[in-house]
Amino acid sequence: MSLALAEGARRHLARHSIFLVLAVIFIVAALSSPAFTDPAYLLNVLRQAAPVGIAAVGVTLVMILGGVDLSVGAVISLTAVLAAAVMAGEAANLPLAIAAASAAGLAIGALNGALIAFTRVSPFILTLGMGVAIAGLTQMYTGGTAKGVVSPGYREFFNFRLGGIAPVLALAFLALAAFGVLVQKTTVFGRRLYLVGANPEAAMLSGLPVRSVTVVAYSLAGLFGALAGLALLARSGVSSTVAGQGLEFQVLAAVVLGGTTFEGGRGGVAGTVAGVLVLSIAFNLVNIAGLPYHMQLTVMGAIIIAASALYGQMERRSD
Amino acid sequence: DQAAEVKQRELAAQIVNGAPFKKDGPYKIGVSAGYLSNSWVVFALQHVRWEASRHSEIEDVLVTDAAFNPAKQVADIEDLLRQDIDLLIYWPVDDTAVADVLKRAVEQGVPTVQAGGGFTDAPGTVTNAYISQWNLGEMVARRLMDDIGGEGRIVAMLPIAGTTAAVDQLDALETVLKEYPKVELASVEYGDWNRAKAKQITENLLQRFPKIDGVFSPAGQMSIGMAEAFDEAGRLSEVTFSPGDEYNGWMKWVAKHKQGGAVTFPTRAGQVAVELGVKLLKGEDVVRGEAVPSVYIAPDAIDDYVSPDAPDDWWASQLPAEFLPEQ
Amino acid sequence: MALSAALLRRQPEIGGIWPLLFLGVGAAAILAPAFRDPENLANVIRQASVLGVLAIGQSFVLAAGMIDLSIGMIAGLSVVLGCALINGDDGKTIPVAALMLALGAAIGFVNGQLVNRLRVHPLILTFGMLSVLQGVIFTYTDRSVGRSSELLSFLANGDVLGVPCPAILLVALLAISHIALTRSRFGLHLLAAGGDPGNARRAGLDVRRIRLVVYVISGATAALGGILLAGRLGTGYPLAGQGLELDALVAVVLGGAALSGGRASAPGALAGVLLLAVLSNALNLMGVSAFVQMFVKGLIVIAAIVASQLQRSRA
Amino acid sequence: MIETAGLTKRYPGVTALSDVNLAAHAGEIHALVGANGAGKSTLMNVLSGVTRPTAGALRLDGREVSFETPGAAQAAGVATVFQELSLVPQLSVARNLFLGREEVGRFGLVDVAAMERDAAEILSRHALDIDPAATVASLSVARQQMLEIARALTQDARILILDEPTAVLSLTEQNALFEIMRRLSAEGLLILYVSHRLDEVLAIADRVSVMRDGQLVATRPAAGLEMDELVTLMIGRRGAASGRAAPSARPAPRYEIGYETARGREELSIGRGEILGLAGLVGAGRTTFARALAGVPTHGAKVTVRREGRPLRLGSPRQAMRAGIVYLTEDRKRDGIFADLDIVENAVASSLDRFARFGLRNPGRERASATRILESLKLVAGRLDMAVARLSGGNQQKVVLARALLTEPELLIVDEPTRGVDVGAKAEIHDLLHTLAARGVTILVISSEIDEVLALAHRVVVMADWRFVASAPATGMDEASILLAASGGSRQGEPT
Ligand SMILES: Nc1ncnc2c1ncn2[C@@H]1O[C@H](COP(=O)(O)OP(=O)(O)OP(=O)(O)O)[C@@H](O)[C@H]1O
Ligand SMILES: Nc1ncnc2c1ncn2[C@@H]1O[C@H](COP(=O)(O)OP(=O)(O)OP(=O)(O)O)[C@@H](O)[C@H]1O
Ligand SMILES: [Mg+2]
Ligand SMILES: [Mg+2]
Repeated sequence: MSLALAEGARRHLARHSIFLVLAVIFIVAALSSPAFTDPAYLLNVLRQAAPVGIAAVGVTLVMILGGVDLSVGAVISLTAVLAAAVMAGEAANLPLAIAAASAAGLAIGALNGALIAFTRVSPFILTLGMGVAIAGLTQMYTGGTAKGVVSPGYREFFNFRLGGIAPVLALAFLALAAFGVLVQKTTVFGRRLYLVGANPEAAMLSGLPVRSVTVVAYSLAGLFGALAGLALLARSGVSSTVAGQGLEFQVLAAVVLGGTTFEGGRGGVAGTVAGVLVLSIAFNLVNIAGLPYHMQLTVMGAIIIAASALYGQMERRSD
Repeated sequence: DQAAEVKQRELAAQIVNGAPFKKDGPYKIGVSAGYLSNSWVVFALQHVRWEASRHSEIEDVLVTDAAFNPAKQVADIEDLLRQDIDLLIYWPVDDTAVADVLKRAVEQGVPTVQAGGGFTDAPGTVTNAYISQWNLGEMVARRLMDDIGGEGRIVAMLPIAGTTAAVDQLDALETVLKEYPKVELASVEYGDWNRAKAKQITENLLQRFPKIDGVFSPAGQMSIGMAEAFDEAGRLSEVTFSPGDEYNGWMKWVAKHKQGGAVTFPTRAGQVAVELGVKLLKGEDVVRGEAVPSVYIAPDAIDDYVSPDAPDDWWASQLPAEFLPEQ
Repeated sequence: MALSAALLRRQPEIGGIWPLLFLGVGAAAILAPAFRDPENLANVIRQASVLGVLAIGQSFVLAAGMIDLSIGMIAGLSVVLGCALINGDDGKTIPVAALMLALGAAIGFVNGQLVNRLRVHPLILTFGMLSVLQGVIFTYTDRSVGRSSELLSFLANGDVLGVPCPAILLVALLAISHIALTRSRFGLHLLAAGGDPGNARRAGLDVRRIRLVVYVISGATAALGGILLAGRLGTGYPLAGQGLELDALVAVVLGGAALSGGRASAPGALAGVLLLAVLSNALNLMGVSAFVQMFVKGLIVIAAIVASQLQRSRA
Repeated sequence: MIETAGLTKRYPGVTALSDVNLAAHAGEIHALVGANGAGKSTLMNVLSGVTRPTAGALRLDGREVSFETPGAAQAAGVATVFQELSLVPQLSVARNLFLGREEVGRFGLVDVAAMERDAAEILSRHALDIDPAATVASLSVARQQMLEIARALTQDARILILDEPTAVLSLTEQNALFEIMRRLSAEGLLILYVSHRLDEVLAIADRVSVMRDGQLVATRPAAGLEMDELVTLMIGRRGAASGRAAPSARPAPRYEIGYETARGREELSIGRGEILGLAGLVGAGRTTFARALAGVPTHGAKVTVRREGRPLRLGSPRQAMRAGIVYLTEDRKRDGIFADLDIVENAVASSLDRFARFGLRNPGRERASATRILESLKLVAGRLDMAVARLSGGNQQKVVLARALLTEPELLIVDEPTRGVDVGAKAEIHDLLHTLAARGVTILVISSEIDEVLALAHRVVVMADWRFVASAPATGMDEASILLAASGGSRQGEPT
């Protein structure tokens, strides 16, 4: 019995080792710079992480399913530009802009999902190609200069600090993450994600609606990509047609660090949020420590490898 | 440095004989862009198109985009040459990486004009419509030194590491700093021309340094991200911004805060490049490099340049309406 | 023609890319007359050569069920270091090239060891390695350094009796790789280990060693690609290798490889590379706007992958 | 010639082997029996180098050896057919057959032609009609199993380990296998043979070792050993043999099934509460039929079903399940269990909707229902939040059954329901199927064990070459008549 208990605890720990990593990196950070003990700064880190973090919530869902979404960077770029263009500097256009961006993200996600569900292509290559196509589409739409003027009030609202410390954007990120956790934990859809991810064949034979689960999951990833685009717009305005370029890899790294595997059937949104924070703190840490730019890349790479290695070791112990 | 700058001016003044390139029209112009996903480049390209439209003997402008990939740019130029272009205008991802293929172009009798980058005297580049990143960096640095009174702690924000722009700007800054021993260059950062990234880096700089007196940031696109970070930290008043460029978003900021100003990074370079190229095709002599001068726009004068209703990602220019990119 | 027909017959499962490639070449020849020019075709091959070498290396990795995202940066490192060390000196070219190959192989060895020991998903591991190497390159230099040599430039751009040198190199590499993948014991073991590692192990194969060798091959071919790239660029540009890994991956998968392992084909991978190169070349020749090109490239990747998948599931 | 001394293997939470001392000699067929989870496969895995023991020693011919990898064990002359299929599906038959020992020709290249030629020869020697160039993935499970055995036989081994090789084999193949085993042992090979089919074991083995809870409880000569005694040794109490199905009057047809294949159109009807046994040789097409019936999109097979005259839509397993038709797979590992997920999650997978409101789950009700049904199935598991992969085969089967039962099926199709399941669990599963039938559930049983079909079914239909070739009440059939129909393919008996 005691053995079983110890085993349970160890498994639990293994599943959540990212939180351990987060704690360690946080302690290191706090020791090396007092900034990390300042709540306002920490909430700011959260705000910085919002675009990547929000996108990562959506990508987590498709990765639980055993898929992946590499088009999310392009979706972020497209929706940020699209939203700004629809806003056209008028507050009255805000609802329309948000709706247009969300619809675009949703549509792209649904297209990804439908292609994957009905033809069973490799999601990795498909969404990679989709990313290229969407990036091209964005450039065609904008002609290379980011159109649009952000509505007055939009950025002010998201960057306003409640109580002087908590930026609305950071809170919005937390709210969306919480929504992701709820979807994953409490809905039938969430449970089906795990089942399909764990064994698609068995899921099909068990009468699960594998295809619609797939389409919905990718649509959500697209929608969260669009929300990430809106978050990016809130954080830094529209200044380029390629603002989201390369973010898909940060997203991917965060999700995997968070314990969601490529094989599917495991992990979850909470871990992803921790993964996002680990990467974010690591980046800020090397930055604050004043390491030259090049060292930052090296250190980031090493952290990614080391954290996932730790994860792998804990897993091995537990089985 | 200074000496190199002088030498460069001498080289640029050399005369190139246009006779070997003389050709009858109509002309086909090839443009090899090192990258197009950038509004400055788009405006420069529109200047190329505008100028081309004013020469009836130019019948076609072909454009390729290397998307920051120097190997693709080599391929693009090869492809353009295969289409029997009469003139090649380019801006490089990396000068040295395209030197070889440009030499091949010249050997085939196609004159090559570098547009908007720094001056180069590589044999493959017949003439330059150049903007000296070094000069610009120097102007920006000197303005900043004046504005902060020649002492204090500054940080520098540069574009993508390794690009000519980043290399020359840093070099110019360091040269100027030699004259100001009381100025400490506390940190050099690379914000990749990315506003969000510049902002995040600045947020960390703000944590690192309790006081920052000046910001060296010649690219307005990143300057705004930095300014926002200072503003949100409530530390805008402690810092002095260097001039940025005539990026509209930055000029809006300058107009509002009445500081910083701009040292132009003229998109007109594209137009000058076409002028030079057409002269060569007509057999006329040109100089080896025609500088497209950067001018300083003081904060007070910014209102003449800024377009308050246009997007941030926009450039002050004299382009006629039909050649302006769609808003 | 005869060669690919023979390939089609032998390996029906990789059939998808060939019709597409023929279609692409045919369409290019009709829509862009300049495409047919032999000199242009030689260009296409030169343009495809670097990616071709990397893609062939990546086929081995995918066959073994692994993935290597660090190849772009390994190539980049070999461009930068190679040019810096050669610096225009023909005499140094061969020893430095050999050194770069060894360096690439060594990085691959590290990748392989880490994959075997750390239990990190290879995608994440090599993604981390990509970042580490990028940092290393930038620490070494943040601007273009050195020069390639005449010899290297000849290797990348020259031709022998009208045949582009890179074409000769590619064909040789392809022949070796194809035989290694399909006819050698190692190749069979590779496919087995990629198809089902547990069962391959139970069948007595040393899966760890196979993985190690695969990463060494991948690292060495990436370095070789880098040497070619140095010849094409003429200088050590620090970002030269960026993004090559994804293009190589796309090409290999278009060529019929499965990301889940156990299936890969070197000729298919090369065909995938050629398809991408023909596409880019033809669209350039047709004067299609750069933005539209990007869109079309994305669409073609999607269409190709979906088509080959449909074909496979029907078979 | 092989001996283990104090062999112990601990996994977190389980001791799979505890202080096992086994001795087996050259030239004997040594059977190993025990309930699910007794540790048989673990022991075999240690002997074949797949698993390393926590403690204890392994001696071969008196010399201590330790196999770090399966390769090392093979080099020492141990060939193994694992319980789980261990072929590489993407590769051809010939390549699998010679994996790791390829024939090398000129320039060190693999001589594919020679390999295919030799493979064809080996296959025909074992009377296996398989194309050496075909990919393994295209073979049925039984053929794959035979291929594995053939592969082990080509290894010139001194010790041959067979871990439940007959679980998926039909009678003819079994007999062929036993033939081979006898020959090899006569040639001096040691054969270690794991099986749940005790009658088989008693028929073929020289000695029998019995395992229980990780311990080796007895080793006896097979001659003179009684079945009852063996069962008692295995499960620590006397086992209850499952009775034959009560013959009952044939109920009115409830399901009328049409089955169209390239061989033509076939018909079949089943009544409410009837247990229909589907017998046939390997590859007869039973699984294909069953899957098509359960809505799995299938190439070359089309099923139409009328329930009480009304046609059912069966476009997907989901639709079939809605119509009350549920299929339990023959290949648990591949498409039965969600290996990483826990027991409850596995059990409620098909019926999440039933417990949910507005798409929101009700974990309490899920757990309660799962627990209830798993208890009634007498599941043996430490905890319900344990990954299902860690259960023994029999208990995994119960979890998959629970999943089906929670959907409250009307027509339950069970394909090889007791494959790899020990005698105790087997009887329990049989009882359960009888109970369900008595409650009015219609049941279609596919089994390669003719005994099982006869024991369970009210009526038996024999399939051969994708057609239903015979049909009769179970009481009117015996092994011989089923085999005859299955191999002859001539139609007989009453209309199906
Ligand atoms: N890799 C593993 N991790 C944890 N537990 C394991 C592992 N492999 C086996 N076990 C456990 O060890 C015990 C013995 O399992 P084993 O597979 O040897 O049984 P078996 O006698 O072969 O059963 P069956 O007849 O069902 O095949 C079981 O309780 C099983 O759950
Ligand atoms: N109607 C059909 N149309 C086409 N192929 C069929 C059909 N029925 C069966 N087959 C083929 O015959 C082979 C054996 O079929 P299946 O697995 O259904 O047989 P089985 O009786 O269940 O045998 P096993 O004992 O191997 O499970 C399969 O590979 C399948 O492809
Ligand atoms: Mg077993
Ligand atoms: Mg079957």
